[in-house]
Amino acid sequence: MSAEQQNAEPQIGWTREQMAQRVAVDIADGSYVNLGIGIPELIARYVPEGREFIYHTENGLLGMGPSPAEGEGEPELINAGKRRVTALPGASYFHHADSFSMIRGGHLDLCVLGALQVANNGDLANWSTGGPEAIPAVGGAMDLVAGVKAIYVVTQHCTKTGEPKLVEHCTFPLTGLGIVNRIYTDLAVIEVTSEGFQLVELAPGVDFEYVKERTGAPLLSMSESPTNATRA
Amino acid sequence: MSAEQQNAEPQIGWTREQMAQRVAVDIADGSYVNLGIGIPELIARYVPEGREFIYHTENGLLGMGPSPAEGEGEPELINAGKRRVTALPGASYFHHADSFSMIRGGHLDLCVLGALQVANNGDLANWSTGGPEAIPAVGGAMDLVAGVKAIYVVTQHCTKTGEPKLVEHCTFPLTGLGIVNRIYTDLAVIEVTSEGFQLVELAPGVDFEYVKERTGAPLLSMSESPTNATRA
Amino acid sequence: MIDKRVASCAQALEGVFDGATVMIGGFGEAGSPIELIHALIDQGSTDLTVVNNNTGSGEVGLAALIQAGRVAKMICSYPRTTNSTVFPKLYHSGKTKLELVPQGTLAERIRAGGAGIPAFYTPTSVGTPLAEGKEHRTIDGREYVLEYGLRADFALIKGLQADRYGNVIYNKTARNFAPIMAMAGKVTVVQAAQVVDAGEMDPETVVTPGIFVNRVVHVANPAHESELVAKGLSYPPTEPS
Amino acid sequence: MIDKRVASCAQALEGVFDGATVMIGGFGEAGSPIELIHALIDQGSTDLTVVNNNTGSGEVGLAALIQAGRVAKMICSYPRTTNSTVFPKLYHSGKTKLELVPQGTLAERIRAGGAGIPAFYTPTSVGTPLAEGKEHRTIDGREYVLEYGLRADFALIKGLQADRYGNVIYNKTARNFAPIMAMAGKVTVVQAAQVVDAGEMDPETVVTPGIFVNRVVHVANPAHESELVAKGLSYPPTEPS
Repeated sequence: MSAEQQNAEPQIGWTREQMAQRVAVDIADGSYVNLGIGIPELIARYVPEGREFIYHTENGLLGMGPSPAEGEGEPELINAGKRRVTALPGASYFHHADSFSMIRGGHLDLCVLGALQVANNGDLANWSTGGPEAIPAVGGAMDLVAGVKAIYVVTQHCTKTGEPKLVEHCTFPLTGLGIVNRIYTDLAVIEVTSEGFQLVELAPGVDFEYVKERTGAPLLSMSESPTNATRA
Repeated sequence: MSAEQQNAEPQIGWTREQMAQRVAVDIADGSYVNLGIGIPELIARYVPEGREFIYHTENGLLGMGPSPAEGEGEPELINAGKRRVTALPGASYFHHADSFSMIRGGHLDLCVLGALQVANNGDLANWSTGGPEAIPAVGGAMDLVAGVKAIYVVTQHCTKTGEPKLVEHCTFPLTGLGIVNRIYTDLAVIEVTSEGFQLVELAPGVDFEYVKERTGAPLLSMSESPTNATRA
Repeated sequence: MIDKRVASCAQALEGVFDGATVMIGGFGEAGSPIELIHALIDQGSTDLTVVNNNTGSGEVGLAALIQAGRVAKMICSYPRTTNSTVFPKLYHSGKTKLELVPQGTLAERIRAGGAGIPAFYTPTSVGTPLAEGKEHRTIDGREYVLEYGLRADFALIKGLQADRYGNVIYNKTARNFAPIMAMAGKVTVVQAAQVVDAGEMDPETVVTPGIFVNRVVHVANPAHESELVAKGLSYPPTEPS
Repeated sequence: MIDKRVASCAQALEGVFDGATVMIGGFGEAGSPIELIHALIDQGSTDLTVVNNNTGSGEVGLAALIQAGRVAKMICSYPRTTNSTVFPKLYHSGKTKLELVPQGTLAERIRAGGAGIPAFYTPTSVGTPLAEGKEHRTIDGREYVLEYGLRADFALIKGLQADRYGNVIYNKTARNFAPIMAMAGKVTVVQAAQVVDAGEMDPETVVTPGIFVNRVVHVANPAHESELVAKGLSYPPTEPS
């Protein structure tokens, strides 16, 4: 699909906010959650009625609350994206080694990250395009995917130029091997199973063929659900 | 020397309190110090005028103060010997992994321990007689000798049965290899040098030959000071 | 709403199984969760591997658990304490095994287990019998031994104060192993003398963040082991005849 | 009497030498000891290896130190931040080298350095380019890489409050790397907004015990990097023409 086609298409599927909201629906009550930068940050706005999530930010805060009003807040109360946040009642501060002990030690239930590419074996590439001019920067992404119990990816289904981000093999440098459990895109919710990508839900107005065309690896339809479904 | 001879001898040399006081004289102002159980514990009573030492107890307190009066104190404010202590202004509490990070990480200046045997290469045995009926118990001794910058031993020169505790080779199970810097006994102060035991000071009324007879390895007199004196 | 509080010590121990590894906080009596240990005796599971720095004293708390024949193996650094009479008997009879670990290595192994570090090198014990059979490695000219992280099925600890999120602060040297055991326990149970509302603790002074804690039980006036021992008590209490 | 207080940032940096490894606290601007960094620029030592999570922003603080050509190598996890324009130039010109380390591995390496742990295994980065050339090991069926402890000749950190013993507490998420860098620095220097009398801090709430700190300097009103950057300031200040 060329960039022109992409531009010509009407806006269909979920918006960024709807994608975030859709992810939130799948988070169990009482979960300890780390949200990556970008669309994942929006998830905090959509806690379903009757549930309580505790947000961890790897720079040293458990019990992170919403962003303060523009121009408010404190320069020393920030999240991993270096934006100002608040702390909720019951919060705690800790140093980086303790924070990553939470991550690496398997104490977080869920991490939601953005992606450059996800392979149908669960490999994730989200930190570098590998270009010679790029300054490599990894932050905590490799620690998160190595340690957190479940990894969800939320991303546009295709790149701005219309290339699929869900692929057979990642061509960008990897963040982790076989660690993605679910993918939420503007077009669909897709589970990464032992048999590859498995459609879970379509965005309103989107059909299976439309998603399949824009996916760079085989996509199982909802009726093709393998017996050995969910990874991890 | 037999037990009978030992018993027949008049009390000469330093008392336990004097040994402790003698050690304290050699501790530099501002030192961070860990004191073992027994005679080492007495050292805290003898801080020389104009100096300040900070005592660390490996169960989680820096800035340990003197014992409270008999029957006073709290069951949850104790030292490594499980005796009640106090905390001085400027003290801090921490968990065991942090406490042993101080020890293993080389942050303490000095540890003073008791001994079963010290060899003239600096090997120390102080945790087990290796007997089949003994319950082995090591506590923090191996961590202390592996991590603290200087290790002093304070001990009676001989066992109750008159056997030398300063030896060529330790026969009891080792606590650490080549880690003792100085030995303070009831009879003398002895440095462990690259050439072996080196007399530094005699207790009042004790002469070199008397100490030498009761030492299970060659002992250099004060005039034989090697060029390459102090270990570590 | 997240609420980790449970109504009783018995409820706090639900799911402890025969053969479980149980970390028990405390250094001597300081920090010993004695009410949880007694509830564990009542609960009945056996063949336990217990991780604690010591082996208890008298016939209460950890010593009573050992005396009841429920501990197949102790992992500890100092099983020989004043008034520790129970463990020697079971050790010599071969009923309770012992894995002796230097105190700092024990602490670091527990912390590593909780931090997702499977193994690390340490200088402690090199050249001693406790390093025998362990993998050695020279790094920058110094010799080290390889030690492995320790985890537990349950960790039982004592706090001064806790809230419904499981945040905990401790009392003085009773802190000792509790924060690292809280990290290493798959299910971490805290008995706290005070249970406060969420937000009452200053986020700067929380020692154990709630993420490491699964259950909180209020034990308003915890017993002190030394006082029970001084009174000659045992657990379970002897029936008056 | 133990008194670690020194009169000025310049005095606090005595002994920093060409080629030194310097850990600098902070995650972005939170916890950045900006006055100490500026004093380091004035102090003049060069060919430094700097350990920090980022590479600074604008032309003040860490970015100014890099811009002054004094940093031979950065060890960091995320050298690409908003307003981080200085580092990319020096990196592309080859003047400043980069050792990229995952954030949690960086934290654990620093903590290990301070704790006397020379090396440890971690699952982080397995299967990625950052694990290439590193020793791998399978433990209980999972693959890990070996990482080494990091120490520094100097650690420069920012606290909220300190006393003459070097005890430190921090402000919110400004805590980040400071407590572990304090452990890993051979000489650890703290700038604190408040310097209080010994005994004013609650021993239960001290985050960095004084044993890890060598020098304390009072910086009453520390600047915030983002405010300096917003004003378009640089360090050293440009002379008015």
